[in-house]
Amino acid sequence: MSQPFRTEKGGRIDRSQQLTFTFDGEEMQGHQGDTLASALLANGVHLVGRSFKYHRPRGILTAGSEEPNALVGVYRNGDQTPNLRATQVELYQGLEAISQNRFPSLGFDVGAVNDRLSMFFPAGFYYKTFMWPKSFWDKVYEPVIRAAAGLGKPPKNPDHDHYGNLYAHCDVLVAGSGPAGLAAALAAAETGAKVLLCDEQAEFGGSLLTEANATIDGKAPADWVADAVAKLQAMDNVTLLSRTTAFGYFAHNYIALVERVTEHLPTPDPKLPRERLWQVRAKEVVIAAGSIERPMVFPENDRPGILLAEAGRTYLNRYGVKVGHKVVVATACDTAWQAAFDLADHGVEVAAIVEMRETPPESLMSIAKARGIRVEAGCIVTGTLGRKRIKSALLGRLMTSGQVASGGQVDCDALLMSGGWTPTVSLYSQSRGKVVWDADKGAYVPGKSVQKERSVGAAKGLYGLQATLEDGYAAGEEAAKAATGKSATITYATATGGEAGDGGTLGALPHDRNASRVKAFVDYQNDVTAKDVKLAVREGMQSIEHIKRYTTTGMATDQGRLSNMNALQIASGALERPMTDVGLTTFRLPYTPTTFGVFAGVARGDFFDPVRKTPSHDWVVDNGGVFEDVGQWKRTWYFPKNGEDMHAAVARECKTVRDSVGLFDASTLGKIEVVGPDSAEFLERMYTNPWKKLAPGRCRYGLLLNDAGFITDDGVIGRLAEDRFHVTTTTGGAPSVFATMEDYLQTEWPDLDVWITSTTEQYAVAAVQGPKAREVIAPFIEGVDLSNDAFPHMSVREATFCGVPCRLFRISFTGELGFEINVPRRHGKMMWETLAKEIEKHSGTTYGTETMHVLRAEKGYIIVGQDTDGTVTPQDAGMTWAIGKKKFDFVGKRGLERPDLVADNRKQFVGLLTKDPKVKLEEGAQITTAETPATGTPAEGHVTSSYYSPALDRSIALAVVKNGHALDGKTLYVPMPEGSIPVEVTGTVFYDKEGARINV
Amino acid sequence: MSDGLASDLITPDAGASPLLNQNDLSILKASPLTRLSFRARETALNDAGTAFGVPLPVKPLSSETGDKRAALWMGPDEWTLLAPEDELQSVFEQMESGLGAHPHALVDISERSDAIILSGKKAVWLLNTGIFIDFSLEAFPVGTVARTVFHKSPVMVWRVAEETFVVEAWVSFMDYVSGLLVQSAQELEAA
Amino acid sequence: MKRYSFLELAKNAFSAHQNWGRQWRSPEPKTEYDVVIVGAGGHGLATAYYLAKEHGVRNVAVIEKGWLGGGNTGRNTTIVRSNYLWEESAALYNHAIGLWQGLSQELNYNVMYSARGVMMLAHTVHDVQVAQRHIHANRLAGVQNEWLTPEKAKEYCPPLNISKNIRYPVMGAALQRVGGTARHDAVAWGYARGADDLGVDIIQNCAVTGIRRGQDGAVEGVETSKGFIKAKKIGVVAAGHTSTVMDMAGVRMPLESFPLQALVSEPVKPAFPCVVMSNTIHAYISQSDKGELVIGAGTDQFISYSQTGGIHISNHTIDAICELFPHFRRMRMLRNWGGIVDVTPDRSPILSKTPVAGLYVNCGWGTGGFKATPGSGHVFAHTIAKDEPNPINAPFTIDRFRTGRLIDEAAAAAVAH
Amino acid sequence: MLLVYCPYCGVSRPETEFSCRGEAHIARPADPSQTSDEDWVNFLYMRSNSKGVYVERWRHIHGCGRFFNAVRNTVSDEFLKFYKTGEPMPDLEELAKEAGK
Ligand SMILES: Cc1cc2nc3c(=O)[nH]c(=O)nc-3n(C[C@H](O)[C@H](O)[C@H](O)COP(=O)(O)OP(=O)(O)OC[C@H]3O[C@@H](n4cnc5c(N)ncnc54)[C@H](O)[C@@H]3O)c2cc1C
Ligand SMILES: NC(=O)c1ccc[n+]([C@@H]2O[C@H](COP(=O)([O-])OP(=O)(O)OC[C@H]3O[C@@H](n4cnc5c(N)ncnc54)[C@H](O)[C@@H]3O)[C@@H](O)[C@H]2O)c1
Ligand SMILES: Cc1cc2nc3c(=O)[nH]c(=O)nc-3n(C[C@H](O)[C@H](O)[C@H](O)COP(=O)(O)O)c2cc1C
Ligand SMILES: [Zn+2]
Repeated sequence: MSQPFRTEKGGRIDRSQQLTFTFDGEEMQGHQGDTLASALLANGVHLVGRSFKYHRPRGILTAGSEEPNALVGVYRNGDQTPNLRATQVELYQGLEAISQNRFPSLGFDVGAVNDRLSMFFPAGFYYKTFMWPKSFWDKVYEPVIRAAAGLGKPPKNPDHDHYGNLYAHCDVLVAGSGPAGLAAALAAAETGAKVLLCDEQAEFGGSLLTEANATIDGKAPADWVADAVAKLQAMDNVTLLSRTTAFGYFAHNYIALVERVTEHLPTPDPKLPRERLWQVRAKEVVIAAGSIERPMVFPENDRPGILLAEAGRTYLNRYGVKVGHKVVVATACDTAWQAAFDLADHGVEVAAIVEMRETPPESLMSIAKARGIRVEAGCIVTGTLGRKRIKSALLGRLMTSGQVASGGQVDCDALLMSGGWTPTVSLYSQSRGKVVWDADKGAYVPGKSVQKERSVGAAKGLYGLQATLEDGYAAGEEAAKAATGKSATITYATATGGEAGDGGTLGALPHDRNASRVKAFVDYQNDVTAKDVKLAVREGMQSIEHIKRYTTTGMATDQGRLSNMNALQIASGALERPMTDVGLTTFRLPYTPTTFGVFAGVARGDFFDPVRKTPSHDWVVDNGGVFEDVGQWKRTWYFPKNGEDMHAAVARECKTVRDSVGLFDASTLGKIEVVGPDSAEFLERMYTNPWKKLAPGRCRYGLLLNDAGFITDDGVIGRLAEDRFHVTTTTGGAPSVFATMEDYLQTEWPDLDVWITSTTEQYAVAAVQGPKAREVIAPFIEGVDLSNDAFPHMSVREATFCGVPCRLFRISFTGELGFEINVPRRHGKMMWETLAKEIEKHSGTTYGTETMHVLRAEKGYIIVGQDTDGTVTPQDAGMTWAIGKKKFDFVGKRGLERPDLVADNRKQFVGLLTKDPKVKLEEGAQITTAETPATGTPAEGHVTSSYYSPALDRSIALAVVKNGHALDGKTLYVPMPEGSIPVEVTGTVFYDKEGARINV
Repeated sequence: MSDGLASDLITPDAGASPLLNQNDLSILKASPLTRLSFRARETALNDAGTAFGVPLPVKPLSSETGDKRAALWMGPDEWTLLAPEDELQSVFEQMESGLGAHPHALVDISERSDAIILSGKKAVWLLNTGIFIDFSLEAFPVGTVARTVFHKSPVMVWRVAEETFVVEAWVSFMDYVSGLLVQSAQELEAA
Repeated sequence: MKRYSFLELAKNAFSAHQNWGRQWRSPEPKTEYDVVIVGAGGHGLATAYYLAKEHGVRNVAVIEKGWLGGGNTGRNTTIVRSNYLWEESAALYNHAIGLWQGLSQELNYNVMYSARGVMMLAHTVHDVQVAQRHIHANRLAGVQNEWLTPEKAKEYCPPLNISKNIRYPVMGAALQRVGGTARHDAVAWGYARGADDLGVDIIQNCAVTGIRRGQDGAVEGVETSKGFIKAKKIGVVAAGHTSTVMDMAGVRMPLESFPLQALVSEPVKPAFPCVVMSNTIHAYISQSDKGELVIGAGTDQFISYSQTGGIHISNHTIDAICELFPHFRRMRMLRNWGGIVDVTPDRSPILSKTPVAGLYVNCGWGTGGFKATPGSGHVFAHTIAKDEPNPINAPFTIDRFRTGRLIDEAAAAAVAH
Repeated sequence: MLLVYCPYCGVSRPETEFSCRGEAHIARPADPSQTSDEDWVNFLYMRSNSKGVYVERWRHIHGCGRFFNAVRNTVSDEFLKFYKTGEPMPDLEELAKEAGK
């Protein structure tokens, strides 16, 4: 028979739509509007999972997002998503779900042996053992522990879904759409405030979708919900988000929501994101998150078939599903009685109401009596029987002595329990509010608001439909008023029924069973029992935080929403200290587990980080160039020709530049235009070098330090006019140099009349380097006499390139005659293509960063960040010449005078030549005085740059070495695994020591 | 761009095909422009406005537009001056001569950024997929201009009409910005 | 103290675990101690343990404002490694590795030190250079560290995406095989139990509110929420709160305290065999014994004592994780939290005497001090007991910031988890 | 993500538009050459790193580019005041008192 536990009628499911789904391969039917949990229950399936540690059979416990047991994997497109709560998975045609943490099958799971051996696995057992023999930990114990741990299996394939992001602002954000949330949204919206209402469930209405015994404005609660939602939907100032969980409450009223867009659809449009992150800045927040029913902690309270009472009622009234044919209701509070009554009214046999209180309210007793329901007052459940589903409940009678007497056994196929209600204070706590203990309610409730937030309804421990509605309306009005200053006359709806109930219990119930044998679960998923909590206390754990971590209670995927209060009470009892002294663990985000993809959002592939390209990019791609990542930039690394490897390509490029000419894209270098009457003074203070006497039209190398005295950046600076400089920086350093300059300018020297502007992207830059550089550019340049006399090395001119205005620099980072042409960015491609064609005529080459590095190394020019690492001073780098000695001050001047920066033994910049010219050192290799140093010998320094030099046809290297400047000609060693490499210390200039080649 | 503050200045690039063309949304590349960064102290403002032909706005995040001119407030001592592409030289010269002895900095940044024109009913929605600014008309009226961040890229957003925005990014970031905008807009086409 | 063993566990099983003793006492403070340690994190507890164990200084109190191990020790991503750049650092962290290897046995407490290997990814040529430099320096210093090609890296960590088509392709990795993880709580608890057993008083829920100094400037004791406690020597091991505690003695510190975030996924079956770190794209990930993916995020840009952080920080870590391990994109975050880390200008710790006689400070571990816990406690105990540093921590003075002899780990790698 | 008010733009914007630049009112000595090593290290590195009311520098880096100062409670992260660079440091005790109200 299909769906034997489905009611005849009723519920909010669409019975006309029959859906087929599978669970562990078995085909079953459900309806549109079902969750996987309700559909399974309709089919009589209670056993849906195995617990974490003991692999105990587990069923569906709740009807909401707090479900700890019924976690399943759901297949889609050939891969599964683990650990989804069956209570939140909406049914669709063809849904495929599997159970988890069992082998080989859910029914027969070998892991269940852990349950038999559980006496050896109390809380924290692993801290006490698995230490001998020592080598067994890595090889045996840990792998076994790991294999046993974990719940579902992770997905196997890259996720093909995508995720959206939306930033939003609103006056009032309402989280939760039960009576409190709906009323708040209605009231706030009425004032004209911008309202955003979200609920994690598929439908708005919260508990009203379950409530059958009340009216609001004379309507059935669900009908009132429909009307309210329709009204909100029609308002422009309201955004309604169902399937949307408020999962994080951050500083300054910043709330993160996750909207599940497609997961409930059988065949979603691939254009839609699977889920969407909403980041909402709300002027005011109303937390209407409701409350959660508490399990009762009695032995064997974890059998499939045992559910929370309100969940049983929800399955019945909302989904049209009976949790069993013969049900025991165990409770300590009023609300569960209603579940019994509703079940009875649907023809379910209620075997007994087992009420912990000696004298339950007369009103309830009489209703029970009218329905002929057996009531056992002053009674509790002390155990259950049944292997994969409850068969019967053991009853115990509470005696005045505190002892429990056996109260017999009641057969049943389901048991509903209620230990009372716990307000959902997660979001409030995340907002950094401190909860306070309300002894009357037996609950922690929100204390003072620390952000612009108010909790309403059950979320603050306020129950009763009428009161909840009133609270919601009032909060909505107040929030709107606070956010916008506006108000309106609001008509409150009035309710009948749904009165606030009474009662509740916390902690473990007493029983008459063999205490060492039975398990009463506190945290279901993590298999934490009342005994575990007591053991932790016995072992000296006094803080609830220690108890949590020692037992892992509250650390499962429901984050203790069901278990925390019971655990706290048990701990408090064991410690003989009031609960309020024991403290509460911290609620953290996310409210419910939240997909990584949602956080990552659109940041994936090329959109993971901007890909910054220069104007030559496409040409380089077409011509087979290879790129390297430098920060966000793609820079050409080298240009292999005819199957060359990198070494061959670079050797050819180097040689070609020295022999004829090369073309290099220098567009990524940072460029800053410094303008204003005080420009020279400003640079004088920023850079180590003097600037005031630099004539317009001339350039100078500039060295930048931090105030500690260490080199942070360098570049060539050209003076375009008395009051205008063109500053260049390293590619990676551009943003920080700019920020540093702004910092000094705005905060230290605001009196200077100078302004800086980033022009990095204003210009495309082509470097043409080599003996034939002048010939190459000459045909295209107008407005400058390119001769060596008129336009010497280290000069800058305004000119045109192919008719386009340009800034032409005569500078060289290769040691050859060189020019750098800056054209407006748009013309960069034209410039590159023109020059690339032209150099071919001169047997030239395009070259990339690697060749640039080799050529500059041959000349001993440093690369900041490679030859320096933030610990190098100008003196260390052999660049005292770059320091304007007469200057009153510059950034870093004072830092340089500190004792250890002027001490002996500093590592200094030198050249190294291997004795064997064919041997190339490895960059980063260490340098020692001993040929075969003992392990632990401090290094004298390290190799910062190392290349094969085509010009010298041998290897060269740059290094920093202790007192290196005094070691010229000395032999040192570079110890390598294959043997030590002798090297000779030299100067840093290997090629064209006189520098003749740049001045032609 | 049909309506809007700077319709004579910021025009779709006729040569480029639309980046996006949906019912409620279009993204068009804008034609090149003259862009000047102007920096100076307050005392220079009057002369600067006179020279430029449009007063420089002093209200934060606001803009002033005139005949083929726009001046955008970027900071308390920073404005971006917009003019047609071919007027770079003349505007530069007019400004320099009009400013006389006022210390200032005028820098050509015409090519530093690219602009796109984003318009349609869903324009605000689309911007909000990557920008955390409240673009409601009360918070961001027509004429407002702001530098901000779009996902991981700095951008500038200028509202030129109720449903039309000019979005600028440094050239090397534009593929990222427009690419993500186009990608995010896809879901609007979902059934 | 009852020794822990499997036999003991079995024995107790038959008495329903009713007979286990306390792992540590909760004593009331005495009026006077030879040494007071401020802060019962891993470092403070280890210091007390080694003071008692190796230096015979047993009249020691560890004073903790909250619960022991509740600071950064209880909230870190548990990465242990020693392949730091500078000899000084490598020596310090390697000293710790040596102790980690026998720690479970030493403490008779399973700290689950798991040498699963720590792989640090290189995504750029610069990263490769930096990694190679580390490897060479480490080899000379006797610290294990080796280079892996992308293919070898994938072999070591199969979920790794080594496609050339990702935004920042993996160009290789530096692997330290002795690196790995350890169970954070067990480290604190193991040292607490060990120290307690040697007579150390661990006083929880007791905040140090003042440091009293005598006429001669030397320390006299600490003011606490439980009254004044005399002390001949005071060791401040308060991590994120160091500045506030040192301020009580009038000492200004070169520290800033930032919230650093971490997060875990829901637990899943074994899916991740080692530890992977990427400084360039900011991702740190391993899988714990319980099955959660443990992921380290970044710090906020502003100082804060809030133990929380902004969502954009998590976003930027998770996007990097998903780029490197694209099938984790459907995994879900279970919990996200923050700790307060004290950061020095050179990203290296301070383990030092101070200008105040009798006052010692152990701080500045920033984002990466868990791995040093045993070593740090060991040398700091020496420093306090002997009133002079152990050679291993001698370079880690406060004075280095004045003189300029920095140990700049930040210079080579931005973050040091 | 904090909400930061820029006193130059006159608007509040999310933190990611800004960069926080550490403690405020640490003046660079006017004549560094006359500054002792102690004073220099104080300027370079020593920070009060206060738990509670703290004055810090922010820059509206992805906005108007201006540096300004803010007073923030480093425990609650609540901002108590924003003011322009060059304006004097407000009376922190007074601010704290007001915020506590
Ligand atoms: C999210 C995160 C991830 C990290 N990941 C790693 C990692 O992967 N690997 C790694 O090596 N390191 C990591 N770290 C760093 C590491 O956690 C710390 O460096 C290390 O735990 C510091 O230990 P501790 O004992 O010094 O400090 P803590 O454990 O913080 O102990 C300091 C103690 O001092 C107490 N205290 C403070 N003030 C007072 C007072 N006035 N009176 C009394 N007691 C006081 C505090 O309550 C605290 O318990 C991480 C840190 C964080 C926050
Ligand atoms: N008599 C009693 O003792 C008792 C006890 C509990 C509840 N109740 C009744 O239940 C009703 C409570 O009304 P209410 O409006 O306060 O709560 P509710 O339970 O009706 O609604 C709460 C809603 O919030 C949603 N939610 C929770 N956390 C969320 C989040 N982080 N993001 C998005 N949505 C979230 C839930 O899905 C739910 O729909 C009242 O009628 C009350 O009388 C009575
Ligand atoms: C390595 C590691 C693993 C953790 N695993 C879990 C976990 O499985 N479940 C959980 O709820 N919390 C886990 N936590 C987080 C703690 O619950 C807690 O958030 C953290 O210790 C910080 O404390 P606080 O959140 O109470 O401030 C883990 C923490 C660490 C450091
Ligand atoms: Zn601003």
